[in-house]
Amino acid sequence: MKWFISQETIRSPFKRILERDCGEKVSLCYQCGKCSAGCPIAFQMDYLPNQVMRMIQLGMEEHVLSSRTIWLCASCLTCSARCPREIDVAEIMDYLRRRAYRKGIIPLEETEIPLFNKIFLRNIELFGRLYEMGLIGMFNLLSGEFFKDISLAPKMFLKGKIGIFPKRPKHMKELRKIFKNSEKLGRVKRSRLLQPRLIFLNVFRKFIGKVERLK
Amino acid sequence: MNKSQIPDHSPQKNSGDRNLKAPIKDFEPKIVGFLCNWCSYAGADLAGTSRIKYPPNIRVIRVPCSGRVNPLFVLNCLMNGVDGVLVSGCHIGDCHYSEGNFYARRRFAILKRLLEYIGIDPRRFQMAWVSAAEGERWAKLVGELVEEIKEAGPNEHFGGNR
Amino acid sequence: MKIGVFTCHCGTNIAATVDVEKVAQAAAEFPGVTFSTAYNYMCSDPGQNIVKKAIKEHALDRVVIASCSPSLHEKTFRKCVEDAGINPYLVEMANIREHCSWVHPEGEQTTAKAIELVRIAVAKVSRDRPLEMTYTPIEKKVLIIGGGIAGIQSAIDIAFANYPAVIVEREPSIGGRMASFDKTFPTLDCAACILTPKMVTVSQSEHVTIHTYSEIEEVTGYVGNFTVKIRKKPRSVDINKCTGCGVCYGKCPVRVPSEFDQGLGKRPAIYIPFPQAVPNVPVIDRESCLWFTEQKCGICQKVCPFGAIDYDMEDEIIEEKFGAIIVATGFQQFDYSVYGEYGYGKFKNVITGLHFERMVNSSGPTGGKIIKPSDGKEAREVVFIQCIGSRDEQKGVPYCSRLCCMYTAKHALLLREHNPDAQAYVFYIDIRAAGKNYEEFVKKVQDEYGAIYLRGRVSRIFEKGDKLIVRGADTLSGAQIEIEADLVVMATGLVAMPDAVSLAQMLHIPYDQNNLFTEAHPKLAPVETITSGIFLTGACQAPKDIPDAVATASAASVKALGLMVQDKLAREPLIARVIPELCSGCRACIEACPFSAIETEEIEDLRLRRKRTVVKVIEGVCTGCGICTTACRMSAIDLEGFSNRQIMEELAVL
Amino acid sequence: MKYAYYPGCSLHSTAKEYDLSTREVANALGIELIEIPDWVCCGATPAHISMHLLSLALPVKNLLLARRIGSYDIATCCAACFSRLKIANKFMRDNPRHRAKVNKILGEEYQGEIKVRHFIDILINDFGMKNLAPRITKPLEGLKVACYYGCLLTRPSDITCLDDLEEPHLMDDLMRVIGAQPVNWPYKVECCGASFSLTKTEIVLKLSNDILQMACDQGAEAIVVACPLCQSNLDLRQPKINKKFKANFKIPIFYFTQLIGLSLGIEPKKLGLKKHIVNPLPLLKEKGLLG
Ligand SMILES: Cc1cc2nc3c(=O)[nH]c(=O)nc-3n(C[C@H](O)[C@H](O)[C@H](O)COP(=O)(O)OP(=O)(O)OC[C@H]3O[C@@H](n4cnc5c(N)ncnc54)[C@H](O)[C@@H]3O)c2cc1C
Ligand SMILES: Cc1cc2nc3c(=O)[nH]c(=O)nc-3n(C[C@H](O)[C@H](O)[C@H](O)COP(=O)(O)OP(=O)(O)OC[C@H]3O[C@@H](n4cnc5c(N)ncnc54)[C@H](O)[C@@H]3O)c2cc1C
Ligand code: SF4
Ligand code: SF4
Ligand code: SF4
Ligand code: SF4
Ligand code: SF4
Ligand code: SF4
Ligand code: SF4
Ligand code: SF4
Repeated sequence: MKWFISQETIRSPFKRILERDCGEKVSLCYQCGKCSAGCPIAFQMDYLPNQVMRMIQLGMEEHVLSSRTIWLCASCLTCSARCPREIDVAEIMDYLRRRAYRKGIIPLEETEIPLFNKIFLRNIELFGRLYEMGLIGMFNLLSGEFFKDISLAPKMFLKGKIGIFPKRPKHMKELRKIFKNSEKLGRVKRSRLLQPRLIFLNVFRKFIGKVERLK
Repeated sequence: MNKSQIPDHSPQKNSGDRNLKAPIKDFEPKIVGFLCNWCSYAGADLAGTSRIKYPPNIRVIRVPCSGRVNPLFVLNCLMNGVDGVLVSGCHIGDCHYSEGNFYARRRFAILKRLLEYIGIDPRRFQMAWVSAAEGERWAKLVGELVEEIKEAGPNEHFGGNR
Repeated sequence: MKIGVFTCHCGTNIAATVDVEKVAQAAAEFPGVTFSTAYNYMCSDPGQNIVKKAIKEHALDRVVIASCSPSLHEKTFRKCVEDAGINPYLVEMANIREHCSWVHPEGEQTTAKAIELVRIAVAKVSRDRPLEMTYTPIEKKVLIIGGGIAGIQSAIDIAFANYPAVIVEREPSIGGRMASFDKTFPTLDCAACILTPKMVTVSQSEHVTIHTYSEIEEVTGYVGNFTVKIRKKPRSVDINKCTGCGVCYGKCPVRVPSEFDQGLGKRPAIYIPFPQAVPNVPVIDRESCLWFTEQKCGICQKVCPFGAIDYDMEDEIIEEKFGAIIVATGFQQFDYSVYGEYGYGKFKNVITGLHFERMVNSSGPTGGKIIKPSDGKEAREVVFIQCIGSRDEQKGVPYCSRLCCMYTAKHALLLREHNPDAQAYVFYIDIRAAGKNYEEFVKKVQDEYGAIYLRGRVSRIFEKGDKLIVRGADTLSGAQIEIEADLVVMATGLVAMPDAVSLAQMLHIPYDQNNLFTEAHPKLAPVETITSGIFLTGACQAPKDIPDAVATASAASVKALGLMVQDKLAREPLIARVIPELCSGCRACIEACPFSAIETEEIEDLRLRRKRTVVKVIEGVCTGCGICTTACRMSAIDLEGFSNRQIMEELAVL
Repeated sequence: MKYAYYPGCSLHSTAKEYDLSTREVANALGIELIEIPDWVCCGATPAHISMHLLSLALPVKNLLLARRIGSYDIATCCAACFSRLKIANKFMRDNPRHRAKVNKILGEEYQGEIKVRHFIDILINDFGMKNLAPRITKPLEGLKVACYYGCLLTRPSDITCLDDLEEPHLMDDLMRVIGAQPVNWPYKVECCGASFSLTKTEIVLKLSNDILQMACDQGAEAIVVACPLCQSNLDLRQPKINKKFKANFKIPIFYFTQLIGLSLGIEPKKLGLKKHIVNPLPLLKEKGLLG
């Protein structure tokens, strides 16, 4: 893919805002590529981590936020641990995801991860602790992969590894308050869980995929 | 003790008409810095050559070595209403004259306690070690010093006879 | 008293933030000032002429120049007023550039500060006293610390001018790092072929004395008159009796890893580090010699045909006087074992540049074969990683080591020359080849010698079987790369010697945050230090390759010779002065003076009508630090140029 | 020796055997673990990649719950929980802005004073290897294990402060004490894909495959882990990996507590050894370590 980088892009405040909000000096990155060299997920990424850093330096907000890379990053911190300029690349990836969330930019191919995050958090909000059965069920339902891992379920169940019913701690009210307050103070709009666009995209994509394969 | 009691060094008559004190609100402290010629003065020069900005409240008196600074100079400043005094030399071990800053450190540690004892805000008298390579550090130091002295307010211990 | 004040615009350097005309006007009102003006460039010839003219026309007797830092132009203006007939010590500078215009924003406050700085300078100048230069003799001998290529070149240049030079080298032989190289970039001269003749020249020069296996113990004194204690470590071989026949080290039963060969080869306990060593006299390493560790053996003594072995030799301290000192202590390689991702220095087949130099040397421990140290087999796939420890704030030093790009290119080339089947992979971030014929050299390596240059830092190395897996990236193609290598060569950076700081403190020369010695000025005085009489050359000041090391060596010798050719040294009269009438003879100042520059003397006290002990300052020794002045309770000892009266006057007008 | 115990969600579900074996080992060694009453999920990765404050508030909530039962250090086993709790603690200690916000969310004052410890750390530094050695009744002689630390146990090193960043060795040390033979292998801190188990299964399969392959290549008969995510990626997904990469791995993935339990003579069943997908019992039997 070729791009044209305009002067406006370069002068956009993106880098400044990022450096302010996540406290990492992206300007220091000298593109040594050590982050990319060690990234375990790089083989699936559309841009290598060092390219993401570069695009931030050049103010290419849209490209960065709509990249798959930021969603695929596993937060393994290999990059941050080894960057010679002491840039916490993983933290920047986190920040970019949060920003993409807020702006509602999610690449078509990578809808599962945000969806999963949402379901996960919702799950905790409802049950206090992770209710795996609910999580997997909900995720499969909403991501359009209805039967994924279904074969594992009975095994897991028999081994006593997942319960059918959730176990809730006592103070659920307090917990919901924590969620509410965090949203308010962090000024994040947690959009509805069942964000129709996300779900539609996902199911649609999976469906197309199935049809393609049938051909 | 008034000025005339300090032997020999009686200054010429005060030439300015700066007796009006600035209102506390936008109080701009007057700070005197005694800087050794080899490290700190050169460090301050480097801050200049590197164009690092810092507040203009400091007046630098160049001395060959921090060990040259007589405690009387410091007292004299404070008595004349200077709001803060800094003595800065080479890092310990780096003295151009090998041990001048040792003397300074020892001497001014005592002076500092003495000043505290007679009720002078300890922020008003400070020591620092700034090398010729530390322009940035010098600028930062002055910035912090000015902030601290601002907090300490004008020096009125001796009637504030500026 | 007629004081003239001259304020400088310095182009816009001062005028941009300070209202220079206003400063000049304000200065005119200060007590004692009879003339005040401003000009664009005070230090220029026309600027100086303005000063001279004003002195004549207005009969000025003291001058204040409000411009840049006195460290830049104090000398200029001292000379300038002297030309106009005023004592040069009756001029003061107000530093309204470095301490004012450059560090504060444009505005009233900045101008106000400039005015105050001038007020302070006027106050000080009003208390200045005319002073005369003093003169001291010069010891016409130069000390050179470190016998690498830089130290050797300095010695040659000084000897060429027929002045004596003394090299003090810590190792048993001079030669430094260069002695261990095979070929040198960019011309690929054989290192021994160009270094050995130089080593021989110094060793044969009647003007050069070489103390190897020696260290500096103490340095006192000042320019022209340094007194230096040199510790000669016990070599255990009498250098005057030994002929270098080599019988002893052939017979020694001990074998330990050779430092010179970076541990790739072995040496006996009595050894010469390398065949061309100067002096060609062995040394006994007492830590591994059986005589010293277990009180047995003694073979070398028995076999030496000249009775040169002396087990009882002891440390010897010699004291000598020097007029100038050249510091040429070089560098050490960065220790890459801090990199956990590269195996903490534990992988046998990961080596450094100096290892490679020894390997590729046909007279080296592997006979010029590039092998895997783990099993001795020839290495085919060789990965070079640049910037190890350099440009890495996290684990190393922030600076670029400046020559590892070049020596890596050299290694890649030599690899192919020694083994045409081998393949070099070079991981780099940038290629810094800014030197004569350097870029061309790198081009040749990439083009003719087939080295593959990959742009990226390596993230991890691990062992798998007898291979090393190197994980890197090529940021230009945006790809990850994994290479199965036989050998990995780390282009480790150049860092300061471990004892650099203690040496600097002994010499009273400054060093930077990376412990490299600091020059007096990065552009205008790159081989001087702020301590007069002490000069820098070679890699102890900053990473330097051989051409730069040799160039700075000659530069430093010229500076040292500049002192040697003078009959006596003019010294600033800014030194301590005793007023005998006030001195009580308490000797507190003698205790305080770090330079032993004060001694007692008897004077005839006219008032008491009897003899009395007071002190006096030894002019040639006093450095003008002023430490004594604060020790004296009688204010009997004062410092010229920074006298109590001058400083009190400055404070009074604040 | 008393600790407030934070098991975390996984140890109550997919990693039940980790919980079981930890409690058994603690019990056998006289280390008292008091489960924090009504603990909640720490938010794991999804919280911190979507809502930063929440990712601090949830762990701190648990620390506060722990504070109510007394001033004990917190013991935790899950590497992810450990990392989240530690990071939250650091923010509460060093970052006044975040501290104020989180305290406001929770309506309680907390300054980051409670110490968070991993169970490995407790075993090695509080209990001590010297004290452990004499209690080993059934040394696991001849068992070659690859100790796999994963990402979150050592990184970021300035926060976890647990072990060496690139070449951790604490688990290896423990294994040596209990008689097993840790192999030297390079993938100790490689990533297994962690939380992508459900969402990006193909990534997990590839990375886990690499790890299994390397362990086998270096002669390991089993892998030892300290993180439920690692365990489930390597164990639960092993059949799928075999299918996808046409491999034939049958390598058991133990929690380090299970092996310590075995060496202390605790019954295999009590250690949850039957709960694995790749059945470890045949290997243990073959090595003569079961009876
Ligand atoms: C792997 C490698 C390859 C290189 N290849 C090339 C090349 O091909 N071409 C090129 O131009 N440059 C090359 N260089 C650079 C070259 O090594 C340096 O430019 C040169 O050695 C600098 O010389 P020097 O005299 O300053 O320091 P050194 O060679 O380090 O000599 C310093 C000497 O001082 C001694 N010493 C140190 N401290 C003390 C002390 N306190 N008291 C007494 N003695 C002391 C040391 O023992 C040493 O003998 C290479 C460098 C490396 C690391
Ligand atoms: C745009 C630019 C910016 C730079 N910035 C920096 C910087 O910031 N820092 C830095 O360190 N370096 C800088 N440099 C490099 C710097 O200019 C040179 O290092 C420096 O000028 C070299 O000095 P020189 O005396 O060798 O040559 P020159 O400055 O070129 O002086 C040579 C003199 O010789 C005279 N001359 C030539 N031929 C003859 C002849 N046949 N007979 C008589 N006289 C002759 C010329 O007229 C000239 O006056 C810069 C260079 C450029 C091009
Ligand atoms: S490792 Fe650091 S400096 Fe290097 S490319 Fe990545 S972010 Fe930039
Ligand atoms: S934290 Fe993300 S970007 Fe960094 S190495 Fe891990 S997966 Fe790659
Ligand atoms: S045998 Fe004697 S003369 Fe010969 S090299 Fe050895 S010490 Fe020197
Ligand atoms: S006495 Fe020492 S140096 Fe001499 S031969 Fe024996 S071991 Fe070697
Ligand atoms: S010279 Fe080259 S290899 Fe060495 S530090 Fe500089 S850029 Fe890196
Ligand atoms: S030619 Fe000049 S601009 Fe180009 S790399 Fe060299 S120094 Fe830099
Ligand atoms: S100024 Fe005083 S203390 Fe300093 S060297 Fe001279 S006599 Fe000694
Ligand atoms: S300290 Fe003062 S009084 Fe005492 S000997 Fe020295 S000059 Fe004389």
